[in-house]
This record gives sequence, C-alpha cells and structure tokens, in this order.
Amino acid sequence: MKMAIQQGGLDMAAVTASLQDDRCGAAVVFEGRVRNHNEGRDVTGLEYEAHEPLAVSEGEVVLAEAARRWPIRDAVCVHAVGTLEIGAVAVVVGVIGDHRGEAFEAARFIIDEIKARLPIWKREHYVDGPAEWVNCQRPVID
Amino acid sequence: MKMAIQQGGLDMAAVTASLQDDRCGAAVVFEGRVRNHNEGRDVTGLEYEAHEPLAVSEGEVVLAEAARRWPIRDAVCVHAVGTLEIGAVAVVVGVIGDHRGEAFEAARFIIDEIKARLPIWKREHYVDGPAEWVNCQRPVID
Amino acid sequence: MHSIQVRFFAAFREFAGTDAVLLETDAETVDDVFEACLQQFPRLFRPEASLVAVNEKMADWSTAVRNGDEVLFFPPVAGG
Amino acid sequence: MHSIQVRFFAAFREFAGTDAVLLETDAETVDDVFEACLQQFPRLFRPEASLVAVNEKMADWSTAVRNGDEVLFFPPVAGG
Repeated sequence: MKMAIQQGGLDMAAVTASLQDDRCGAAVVFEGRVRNHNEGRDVTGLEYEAHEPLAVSEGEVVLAEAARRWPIRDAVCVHAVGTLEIGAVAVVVGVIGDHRGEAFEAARFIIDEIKARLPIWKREHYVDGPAEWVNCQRPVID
Repeated sequence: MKMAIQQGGLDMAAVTASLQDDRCGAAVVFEGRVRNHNEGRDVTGLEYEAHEPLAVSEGEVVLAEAARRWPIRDAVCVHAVGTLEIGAVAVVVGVIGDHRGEAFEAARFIIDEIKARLPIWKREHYVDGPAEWVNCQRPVID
Repeated sequence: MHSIQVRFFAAFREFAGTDAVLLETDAETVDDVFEACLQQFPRLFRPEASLVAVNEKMADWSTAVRNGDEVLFFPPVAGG
Repeated sequence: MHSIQVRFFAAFREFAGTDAVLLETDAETVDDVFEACLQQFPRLFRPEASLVAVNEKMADWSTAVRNGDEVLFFPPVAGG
C-alpha cells in the first residue's frame, strides 16, 4: 500500500500501474478532477496545498483502515499539490481485490476519508471574484 | 455513452480516454480481470464468447438505465471476447459525474447489470481438469 | 409443420455438439422448439437462468414461433 | 514564559499575513496559543473544523504546550 503527494496533475494509469495481483478479479479506480464549477460559481482553476508529512502519514492510516475492514489485496492513493487547470486530476485512489464488492466499498471509504482527514487545502480561482480557500467560512481577502 | 465488444484483453486508459467533461469532478473506473482462482479451483486462463449484437444492444440499455437513475455525464463499457490470460482485463466500466456519489453508484450498477444480463459466456481452464462453462450446472464434457 | 432455424451458444453448443440446426417441426413456442431439440440431442439440457432470443431480439420461453423464425438458445450468462 | 514556534497553513497563513511566528507566551495549551495569535493578528479567526498539530503530530486544542514546541494551525481540510 502506498500514499504519496505529488506536484502537478496526476496520471491515473501511472498511479495504478503497481496494482497487479493474479488473485484479483477486480480493480476500482477513483479519479478526482478539477471541475469548472463549485457551489454555483464558475471556477477557472485551483491550487492545492498540503502539509506533506502529515498528509502522507494520515493517508497511510486511512489505507491501513481500509485493508482491515475489507479483504482487499492492495490500495494506493496519490494526491496532487500545486496549481491545477480545469480537468486536471487532483487525486487518484486505486484498490484491487478478489471480488468487486470489497474493491468498490474500500475505494469509496478511502476517498471519503482522504477528503475529510488529510491536511490538504484547496484554493479556488473564480471567474467573478477573488480566489478563496474552500471550506473556510469567510472569504480570504486577496 | 458507448457499449462495445472487443477481441482480446483491454486497456483501461484506452477505454476511458473519451470520458472528458469540464463539469465533472469525479471519474470511477471498474476493471474486471481474469483471476487465477474461482470457487476454490486454480484457473489458468479463460475464453469469453458473446452474442455481439445482443450484448451491445443490452449493454446500451444498461448504460441508459444508469443515466436515468443517476445524474452522470457520461459512461462507457467495453467487454472482451476471445482467449484471455491470468491478469488480463476482461471488462472495463467508466463513469464520470459532477460528484463522486453518483459516479460510484452508477459504476457499481452498470457492472452488476452487465454481468447479469448480457449474452456473454465464460469458459474457464483449470489446473486440475477439463475446461468448464461458468454458471452451467453440469460440467461440460470436453 | 414449419422450418425453424435454431442456434446454440457457448455451453449449449457443446451440449448439442453443433452450433445450429434447421428443424422441421410443429413447435408452437420457443419452449416447444427446445423440447424438439432435446429429442434430437441427448446430451442437451436446460440450466436454470438460460435465455432465449427470436430473430435477434430477446424473447421468452412462451414466445410463439412461425415458419422461418430463427431461435437462439443462450445458456446462463457470466460476463465480467 | 516560554517560546512556541507557530506555523500557519493555507487560509490561516492568509488571515495572519505570515506563515510563522515565534511567540513568547505563558500559553499552557494549543487553545491558549491560538488566543495569543488572535491578539497579534487582527484578521485571524478560527473556522469550524480547524485542526492542530504539535511537533508534527496531530493534536487537540486542549493539548499542553511546552517551551520549544512547534504548533501547526490547519484550517478546515478540503482534499480531493
């Protein structure tokens, strides 16, 4: 199992290339992409910032939790940092298992926990106003 | 949306390359691989046979049902036919949506229905005996 | 009597020992056609969840057949 | 009085106008350290779900601080 932080947009195939195991009949891959809208506003791009050592260690905890809860064979997660364009891949989660049930459930668990627990922050750039850090209650003054 | 049948093992990246939409924040890809065991027996490889016209039309029905039930933006499924080695990719399902909930749920629905409804048959080769068609109640006499 | 073209797929092909047969039969439904095949091919049987199609459209075992129809017998599916 | 190294991340860095400050303070907990920062940086505030770490380990707002500790303030996360 592997958790990593990487500069710039990701490539799904490169991230999941290590997920090979002849016992496995199922691979589930989640790709989080920069979309051109969020909560009704047009987004032109964004930056991710991470506290890398804690993001990696907390990500490893999430992967280990998934492996304890489901009989998966391997799992990987890579999260991007830096400036990303619309359509760029910000995070990839890949899981392999003998059967699809565990692969789907573990992949969903991992991305939910990754988004909620890792010290990674997103600053969106908008068509109609200054950039804002997502999930902070007051707008950042640019 | 696209359903296709293709000769030989598949490549996930090639199958999902068309799934691009700037409104989408989530892609979920399922890959079904030939595993080296099934119901306690060691498998050395297998063949898929399809009735292609009906497999394609029924697959298109499944994709359309998914698009009606979840607000996804696009979906694709390709199923392999012919002889496949252990580890080869037999089926790929890809779904994109604005958010991950609908992408996960639709991808799971599509692969479940594909496996249950399309006229596609699997003949497994075993270490310890003659090849058998999967899901038929009596062994095939080789 | 009418002519029905029958096609066998996957396990059915192996049970029957052939991928197709032209039946001269008085079968009125798909089910009758399969019964006629059972007479002709002693190793043929019908696993649960087998499917049928008539003239390239999914059909039922009770679907009526007419002269010139093509009936496809599909054993239980196992995609993915 | 003791020395606490404070580091601000993401939105906190923008609220404070700096990424780090060395505090001379009698703060006993992480919460006290944040209160001292509020005095020093008038545009700083604490959004719900903010997180903290002490010496590179996730901690609580009630975690005790000692001379030489490094305290990291993390605004609400938004990965993926």
